[in-house]
Amino acid sequence: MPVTEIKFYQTGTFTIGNRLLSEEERAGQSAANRANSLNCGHRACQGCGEALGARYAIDAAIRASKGQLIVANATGCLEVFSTPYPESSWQIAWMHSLFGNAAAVATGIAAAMKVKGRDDVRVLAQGGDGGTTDIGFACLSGMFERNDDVLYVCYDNEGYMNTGVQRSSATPPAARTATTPAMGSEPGNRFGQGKSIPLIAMAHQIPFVATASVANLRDLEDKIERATLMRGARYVHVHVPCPLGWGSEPSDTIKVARMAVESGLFPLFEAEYGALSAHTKIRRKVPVEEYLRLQKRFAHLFKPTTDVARVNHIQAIADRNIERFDLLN
Amino acid sequence: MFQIRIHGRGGQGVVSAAEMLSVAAFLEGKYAQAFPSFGSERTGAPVMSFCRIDDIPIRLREPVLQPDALIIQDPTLLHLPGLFDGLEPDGFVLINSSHQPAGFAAMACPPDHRLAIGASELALKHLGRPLPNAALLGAFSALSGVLHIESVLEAIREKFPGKIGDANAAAAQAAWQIVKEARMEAHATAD
Amino acid sequence: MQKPFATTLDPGSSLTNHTGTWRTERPVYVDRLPPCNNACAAGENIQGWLYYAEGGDYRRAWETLVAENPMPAIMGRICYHPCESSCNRGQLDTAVNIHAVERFLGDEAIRQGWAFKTPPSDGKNVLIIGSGPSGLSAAYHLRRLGHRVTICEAQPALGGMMRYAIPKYRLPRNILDAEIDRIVAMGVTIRLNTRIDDPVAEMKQSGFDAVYLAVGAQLAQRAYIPAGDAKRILDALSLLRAMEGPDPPQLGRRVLVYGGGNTALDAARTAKRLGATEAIVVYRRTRERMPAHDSEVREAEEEGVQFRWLSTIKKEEGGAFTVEKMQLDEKGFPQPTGEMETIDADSMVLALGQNVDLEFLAKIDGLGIEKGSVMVDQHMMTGSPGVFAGGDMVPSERSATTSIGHGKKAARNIDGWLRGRPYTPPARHPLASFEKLNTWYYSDAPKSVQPVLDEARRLSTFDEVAAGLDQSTALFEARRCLSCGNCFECDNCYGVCPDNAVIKLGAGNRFKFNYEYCKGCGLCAEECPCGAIEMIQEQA
Amino acid sequence: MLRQIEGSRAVAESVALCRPEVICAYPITPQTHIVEGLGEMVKSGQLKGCDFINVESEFAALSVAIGSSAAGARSYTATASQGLLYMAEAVYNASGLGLPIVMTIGNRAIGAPINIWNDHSDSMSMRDSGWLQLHAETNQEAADLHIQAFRLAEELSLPVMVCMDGFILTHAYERVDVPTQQQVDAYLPPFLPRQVLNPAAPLSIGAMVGPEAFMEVRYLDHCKQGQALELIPELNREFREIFGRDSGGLLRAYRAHDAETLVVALGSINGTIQETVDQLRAEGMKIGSVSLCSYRPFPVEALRKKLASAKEVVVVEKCVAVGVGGIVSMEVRNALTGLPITVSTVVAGLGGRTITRKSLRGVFHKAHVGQLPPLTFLDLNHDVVSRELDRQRDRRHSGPPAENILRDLRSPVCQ
Repeated sequence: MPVTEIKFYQTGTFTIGNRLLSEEERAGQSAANRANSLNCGHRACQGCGEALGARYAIDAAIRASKGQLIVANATGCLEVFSTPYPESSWQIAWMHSLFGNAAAVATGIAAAMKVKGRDDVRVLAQGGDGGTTDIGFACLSGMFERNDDVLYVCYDNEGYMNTGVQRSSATPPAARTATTPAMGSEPGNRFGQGKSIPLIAMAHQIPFVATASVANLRDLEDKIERATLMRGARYVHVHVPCPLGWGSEPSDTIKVARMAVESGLFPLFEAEYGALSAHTKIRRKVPVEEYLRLQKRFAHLFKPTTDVARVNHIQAIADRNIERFDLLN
Repeated sequence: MFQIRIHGRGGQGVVSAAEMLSVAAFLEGKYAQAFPSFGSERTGAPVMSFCRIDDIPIRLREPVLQPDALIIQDPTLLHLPGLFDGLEPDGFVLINSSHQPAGFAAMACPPDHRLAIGASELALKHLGRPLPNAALLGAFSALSGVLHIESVLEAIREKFPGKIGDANAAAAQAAWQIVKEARMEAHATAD
Repeated sequence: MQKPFATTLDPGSSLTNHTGTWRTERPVYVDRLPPCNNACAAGENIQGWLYYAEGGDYRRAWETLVAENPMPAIMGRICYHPCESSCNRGQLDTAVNIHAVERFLGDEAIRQGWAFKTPPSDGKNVLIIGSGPSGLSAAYHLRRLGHRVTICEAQPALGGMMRYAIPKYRLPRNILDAEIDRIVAMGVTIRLNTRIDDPVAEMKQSGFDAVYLAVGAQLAQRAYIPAGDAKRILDALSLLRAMEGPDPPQLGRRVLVYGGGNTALDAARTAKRLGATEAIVVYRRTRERMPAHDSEVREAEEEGVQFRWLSTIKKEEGGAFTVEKMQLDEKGFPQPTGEMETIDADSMVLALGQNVDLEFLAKIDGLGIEKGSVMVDQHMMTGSPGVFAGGDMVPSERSATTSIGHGKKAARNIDGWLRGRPYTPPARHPLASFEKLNTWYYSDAPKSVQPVLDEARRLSTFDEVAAGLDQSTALFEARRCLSCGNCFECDNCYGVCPDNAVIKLGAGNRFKFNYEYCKGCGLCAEECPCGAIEMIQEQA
Repeated sequence: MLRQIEGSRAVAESVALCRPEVICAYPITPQTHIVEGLGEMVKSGQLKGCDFINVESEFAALSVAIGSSAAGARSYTATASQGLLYMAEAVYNASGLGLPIVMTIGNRAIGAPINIWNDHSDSMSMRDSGWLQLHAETNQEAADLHIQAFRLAEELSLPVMVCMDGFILTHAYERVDVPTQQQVDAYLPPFLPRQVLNPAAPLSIGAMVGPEAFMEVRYLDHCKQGQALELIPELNREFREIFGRDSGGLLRAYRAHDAETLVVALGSINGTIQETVDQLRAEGMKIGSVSLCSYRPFPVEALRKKLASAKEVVVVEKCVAVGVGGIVSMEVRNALTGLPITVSTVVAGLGGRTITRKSLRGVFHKAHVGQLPPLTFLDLNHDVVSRELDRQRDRRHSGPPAENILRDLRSPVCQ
């Protein structure tokens, strides 16, 4: 009789948990007593990817640090929807200073903990793509270069959503924003722009760099947990769809993120000291079109007829990622 | 109040010279103030520094406009316009030069208030490098009598601890010696 | 610590902000009808018992299973499992091997000697005529409903077609007996070798309040074939029935089987096992149009059974059978070609189908009969009050599974009739179609195949052909279930809610929504793997 | 202990005595020597329990300090000129969050044109940022003010700028009595933050505050500055008791009792002014001066009392509100509201222009005889500016006039 080793085939490792899995096999978020560091009553939009990603990240950091966590937050949606006077949604030691200085503020907190001999306290800085890739970039790079004992988490929703959806250096090509309208000879955001902070972070040779997505919440959790316990400068870049800014259905937030990963447009990988150390295999490859069609910000690529050239251009970007990060193996 | 203006070139220790003078004065229980002519001048450019010495606290913050003494660290500066501006009639002029520069004799100040001394040569001899300022301070002490050579030497050693300090001190001591002896001759001949 | 006004806030204070007011749609947990359950003629709650099997709780799984069908070990073997044909997993990789798990549970119950509870007998008296799957099923369910049941069986042993038409190599008798005994043990009165000629009269005499007719269809369909030597010709039912007797019939070395149903194949495979070197199935149509189940045909072919398609047998003379070639007309009906040939054979088995024996119904007034079947209303009752009928006797697909379903349905209706509260079946949940699932979350896992007995032994013995699954494989199969339309507590809704508006109630208790904070984004519904969450409009 | 040292060194020494826990350093002339000195003390081990961080910009420097201060560490940084402007956003943030950071400003002009010399344009640009601003008259006072600043900042939970004139003080060698650790410890208790980031007692610091409460927040900030007005003289008294000398306070008057003409100024220029006052007094002029140590909070009452008896007040200030005139003067006028006193502004020493006794005598004389115009630019090269103005009248064009002026200065006409 052939005996197959019992795995959980019903859902494998793809769901958050399962009544039949042991604590260790389940995602931390499946625990009935999870921290809910970002708790009910916050004012994020329906289906907000950032709210979801932030709760996962901070809960994971809380778990890893056994509650000894201090968070510095850049200005942006996350900060605005979580702490409008008189209510805060944070259940942690949390501070917001400015748009561009979260990394530096975190450095200061880490320095204070160091001189006070509190090496049990872990310091985390978080911000959106605006506060990270643009206005906060100098402070971020400085923190990396000094290898300060800070974990920086960027929630990338590919634009300035808090101010009404303007273009950031993380906005993808062809995407329509308030400052890159879908008109003219090159509608939407121009091709050949933008920057990859993860790759730039790797160039700083810091101990740990990773990308994650709300499409793979267990992976996100795992990366944050591991990163939290490392020393020195660490960076995790989390892809968080914004239904408002992307023109996607609130209920599709995770689906959209999943398409980004499965198409190769948002590769999931890890790097240690500047060298790629791991990547997540694409499970069911999809053409970028499936991803693009879910979002109104790309509607102009398909109306009145499909702009084949530019869709192919985006497909080429995905294919390059797939090759570069070997995403099919 | 005794005011000194030092002229030199960036890199010759013009500023530290003024500072050492102020320290020497401080060591003698006097009040002193030293400060550079602020600027972004780089090595080689003409620069100034100032020093004030008094028995009461010094409040004045303007640059030295009527110096009681001029220390010129480099003979090539002699042609600099305004070099002697504001020099008090009975002021002192000390110049780093192994020979009497042209027109030196014609200066307004009393003959025994002006002196040329090969400070760079002395520096070369004692430090191995042509840094004239310490030697000039020794000479200044002998020339003006405003500061005791002991306090000048101590100030030099405070500024440059260890070997370099000793070498500089030696150069200063030597310069002081030379000037003293020259002065004695002068008196001798005068008598 | 005196904290600054306004710029510094207390932690978690946003709980006072009830974002539920943002909602225009609300998520609700639902249970949908899994396609397997929907397809099961016996009305099994397949997803329901797989749910417990997944967790390795085989006892509870078995109990859930037998709540609908008392004979899982038998059904796991002989049912043609339409559940698997409709399994959503089939569209993902391969259908869950449901029948194998069912059989595993049935066998496990026998191994462990799990018994049915013996309910009180405070109800009425019900007579059941026939102890086939339908009769046994009815008896079981009526007992559960508290009625006193008597089964009258014409044959010397219980089981009907399961015993007299299904060969041992498909259904070992120890299994058959074990599951029948377990039903009988509930306190069912058995009268073997008892043929009832007038059911209504019997009711009156023996004081039965209702009768369930479940004699099946066991008259072999005859066809006029001129034959020199009549004893060379016998029908499949007699052959298969004889296999249960002391001396199996002699068929000779070359055997023809005439017909295209499962019975024909059973006959051919039996002939092989009886020593025939050649067993040839003669059928007037093509394989595609054969009523027999494909799996049966495959196994028969494996065992060397030969086929003569598009052929009819005209006559027999001294061991020579005349066969006429047929061809299908545009409607797909076989038409004679006049082209003849002869095949020599030692015997021929007729397997042309079965008819219901209607004689003993003649005296029942009001009982309607059409096309050889007994007519019943939606309550399974014939035109004669208190007289119910089911199984192969009534118009419907003729299979053991259907019969078991009829037995249950009849039992519930009989109960309703006896208690004067006509039975109304519970409303069916909407179907959990494949589109309702989010299959991303199911990891790929092709089905595990049951090991099969090797050829040699298959041909020489009546040992069971297909073996069962061992525990780990059964668990593996159970866990391949997608739990279509029914929450299996994967924690997805709890995990993906951006507003922490899902409350986890703990293992087995599922979840509930916290509508004070739920903004109605619908992420939970979208990311529920099994489609157990529905978004509904908020009422104004 | 008495020492003849550079002002920057004196400040570094006294900051070190305050036991700072986090120091952020970014170089900008003329503040640089201070952080260099502190960096050396941390490396050498002379300053223990302190993290010295070389940051990538002034914006980061103050941001790091904001983080460390919020986490309960005594935090210090120093900057000047463009650097202060570059960190402007963080400057407002630190005070808004009530973080008791102490920052030295080596006062310097702001470009364009780029200029590294001393005036007060930089700290003046932050005068409304909610920070306290103390101006040092001498290096002794600069050193002493830092010790008082930490005490003041931490008692009020407000950040403090200690302003000292770039070069004039930072680079000047003077006699300074560097306090002992015992004295400083006796005066400055360990930092007990009003609020702190602590995982054991979580708080959300830095909330977004809407129209319903923002006004109240600002009003409370305003009240805090009022509290500082009372606290500063107290701290000054305490300081005298422990250190035996007078440093800081709201303001200091010099020969003002019977003065008809009173000069008001910030920082080191007061020394030169006092010298000038002595000369003029010797010549019989009834003149005195007032040195403003606390510019934020602005000591309206105390100043009004000091100036009340004067006929005319001359404000000598190293900054200008372009298009308006004096900055300090406006506030002095405000302090003297209702009094029959003429207040005239003398903008002096911009971009490091030397302020001499000679020039001051001139304006003070004019003031005394009532001939000083409301606004004077001391030692302005009128010839140059009038030529440039003529040029501009002929041909309007944009762009910096600096080149033209430099050309004129070189041209013989103006020499």
